[in-house]
Amino acid sequence: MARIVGGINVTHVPYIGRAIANNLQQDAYWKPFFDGFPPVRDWLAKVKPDVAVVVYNDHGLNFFLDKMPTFAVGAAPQYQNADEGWGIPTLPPYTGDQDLSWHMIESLIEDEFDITTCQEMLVDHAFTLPLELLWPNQKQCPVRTVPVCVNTVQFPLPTAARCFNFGRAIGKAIESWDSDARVVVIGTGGLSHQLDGQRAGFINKEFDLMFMDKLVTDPLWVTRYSVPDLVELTGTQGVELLNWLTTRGALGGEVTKVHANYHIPISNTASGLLAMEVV
Amino acid sequence: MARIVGGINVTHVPYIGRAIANNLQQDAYWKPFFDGFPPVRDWLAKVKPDVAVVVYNDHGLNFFLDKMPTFAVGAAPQYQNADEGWGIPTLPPYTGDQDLSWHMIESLIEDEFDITTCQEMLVDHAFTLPLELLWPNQKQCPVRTVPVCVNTVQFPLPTAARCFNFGRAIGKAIESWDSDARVVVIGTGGLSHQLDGQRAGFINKEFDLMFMDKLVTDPLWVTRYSVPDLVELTGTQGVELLNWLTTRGALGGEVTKVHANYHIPISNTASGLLAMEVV
Amino acid sequence: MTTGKQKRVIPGTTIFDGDQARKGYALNKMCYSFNSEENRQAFLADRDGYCAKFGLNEQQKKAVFDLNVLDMIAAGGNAYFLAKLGGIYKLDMQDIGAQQTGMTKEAFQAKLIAAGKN
Amino acid sequence: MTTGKQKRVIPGTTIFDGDQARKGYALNKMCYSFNSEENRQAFLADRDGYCAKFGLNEQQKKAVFDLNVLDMIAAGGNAYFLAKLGGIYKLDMQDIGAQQTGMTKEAFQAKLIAAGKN
Ligand SMILES: [Fe+3]
Ligand SMILES: [Fe+3]
Repeated sequence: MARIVGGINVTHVPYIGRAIANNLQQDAYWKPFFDGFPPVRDWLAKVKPDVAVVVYNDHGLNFFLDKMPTFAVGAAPQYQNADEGWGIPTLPPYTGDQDLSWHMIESLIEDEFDITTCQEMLVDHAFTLPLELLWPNQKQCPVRTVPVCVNTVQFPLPTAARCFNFGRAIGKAIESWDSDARVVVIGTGGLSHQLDGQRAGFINKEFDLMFMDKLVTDPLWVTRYSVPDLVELTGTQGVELLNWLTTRGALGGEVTKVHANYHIPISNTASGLLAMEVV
Repeated sequence: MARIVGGINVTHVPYIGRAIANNLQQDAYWKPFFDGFPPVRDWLAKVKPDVAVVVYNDHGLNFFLDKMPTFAVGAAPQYQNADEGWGIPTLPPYTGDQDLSWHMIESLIEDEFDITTCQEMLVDHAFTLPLELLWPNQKQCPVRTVPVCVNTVQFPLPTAARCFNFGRAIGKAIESWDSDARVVVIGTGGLSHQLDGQRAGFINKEFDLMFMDKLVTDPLWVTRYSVPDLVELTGTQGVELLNWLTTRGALGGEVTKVHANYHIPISNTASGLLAMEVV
Repeated sequence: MTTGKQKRVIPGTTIFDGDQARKGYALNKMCYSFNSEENRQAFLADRDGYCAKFGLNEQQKKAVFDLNVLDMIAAGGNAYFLAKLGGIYKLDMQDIGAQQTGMTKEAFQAKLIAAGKN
Repeated sequence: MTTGKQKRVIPGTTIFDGDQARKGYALNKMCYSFNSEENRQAFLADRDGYCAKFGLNEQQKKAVFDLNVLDMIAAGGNAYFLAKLGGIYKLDMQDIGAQQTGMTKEAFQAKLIAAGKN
């Protein structure tokens, strides 16, 4: 059976793509963000995953409001990145793992998750940039991928409890996959930020740090909050932390922290990074 | 609060559209099928629904395998019918009920159904023809509509138990809608038929009759069967009976039979009709 | 591509599961395009070019050219999408049923009627 | 269009719920089209015609012409889609944040940095 080696949660912001393209990693503005990654890359070099299941949210590239899924799972041989309208460089395609995709789809629907299956799927910066940050300077991303897209765009969003349980079901699916592959689960987005409204620029350091701590030790703590609570506490886009929670769910019971980083701001966002190993 | 007046399950087959267009209702081939409807229309005239929630499956008009939802709920102001490639007449647009749509979406996601929301949606023969059969010869369908689409196309399909519970959650949503509207739930598709493979033409009268009976008296009986069991018992397209089961779920506890009809064959299908009133 | 998992066998029946969906994606996508009259005409005008545009493999193209439904299913075709290809050739469901069961259309229709008698 | 249901109020914050999604569909659909360079150029070449093609109402069109983000949100715009319109005008997220909060860009950036200090 396949083995989950751990999980990594990491912020996504389009401008990270521009910073990478322009080699700004050691620039004073970007350094505190990029310096978080080497210890996580070292850990990845040690645990050697073959496949990454990437839990993210689409930002209006693959999904529009005509067909907006709560949970979508990719089942394509390859995933293309594409123009999102912001002039950030388009990255090369990602190789899918269709065997794992279909095994997950079978298992998740059997477990009563009403997913949308995507045999063709464009992946945006929320999928590509975290992979680029974790495996930099590669012609081709060295792991096979399965995209899992969570709706954080159009309310109502899935509840925190539903996301956590969805993550658990993803973990169960991976661990029942008849393969000797090593799988890492990656969650992207957050932490606190709000792009829109008079409250634009809202950031909540205290909550973010508590969230990162609780995610390791007591993830169900998050489920006490409704989605509107989370918007109030973390901003309209801060709710992307649901992807972090889903990822944590996939890791199951106990985890240890491999490495964490937190820095304010990159763009309008409190950036977080949290790598966890399954005990 | 809104009130569910009852539910109607009815077979859909594209060629019904041609029979209606060519006025073949009293033709020997079609008469046993069309003669089932007058008593149900009389009942509708009596219970006077304002809105129809229509549980059906798309046949490759609105959904392709690039984005295939397990459960989709329409939230459009209007739903267009369109060319499905078979030369059956395209019917005029249907008026949506966006208030009910969004109330259902809120309630279903709160109840942990991971639906896909559709603010634009083409509706195929499985949606249009049952409405045409129930309200014939109208310039414009006299009820507002909310389409609910269940995946019966690409396996894995939702389990029978999940469909029944989805129906229950739909019923709960309707009944908690702050409106004095009267709502009928309509399920379309089935009964036993198989279009593809060496077993094409397979029909199972015994199971169909049992199913129609149990749906009224003991709908959980159906949940003892896995989806592959249902394919074996009712054919590859017979599984569309999941739409009937979902509809029955929406009616809640006890129901009485208003009228039923069963006839073999229309096209390759065992046709069923079952109107139920909530006790 | 197989998962090694034991699959349910139902004689004469192909369940359109992940294996089928993977295999048949290009074929089904082409059939999905036949919702448009313009596309149906484009197909009829240049079947070879149209199949190539959707990336059908040789097995799929041959099944389409032969209008052989069982071969299309073996190549990953899904009944709901294939029906749109049948529509182009004005094949109704009894034509398609007869072809797959190796019966005349009359015999196939008689079989359907007989199913209502028992 | 309102459901009568009590909505959660979060100051300075519009939750993109069903009411917003209904109101803003045309605007958001237009913004979604801006994933394509060809569409972005078509918009710039004829903003009026492009807005009309997507059926924007007067309120939405005015907000777009004024490039006023708060007005776009009031007209049903969603941040993720609106960002693509901002991209056409090379507005970054601090430009947009500054505009909405009535601050200079420098003051808005200072506010973000300050959020990390406490
Ligand atoms: Fe984001
Ligand atoms: Fe059907």
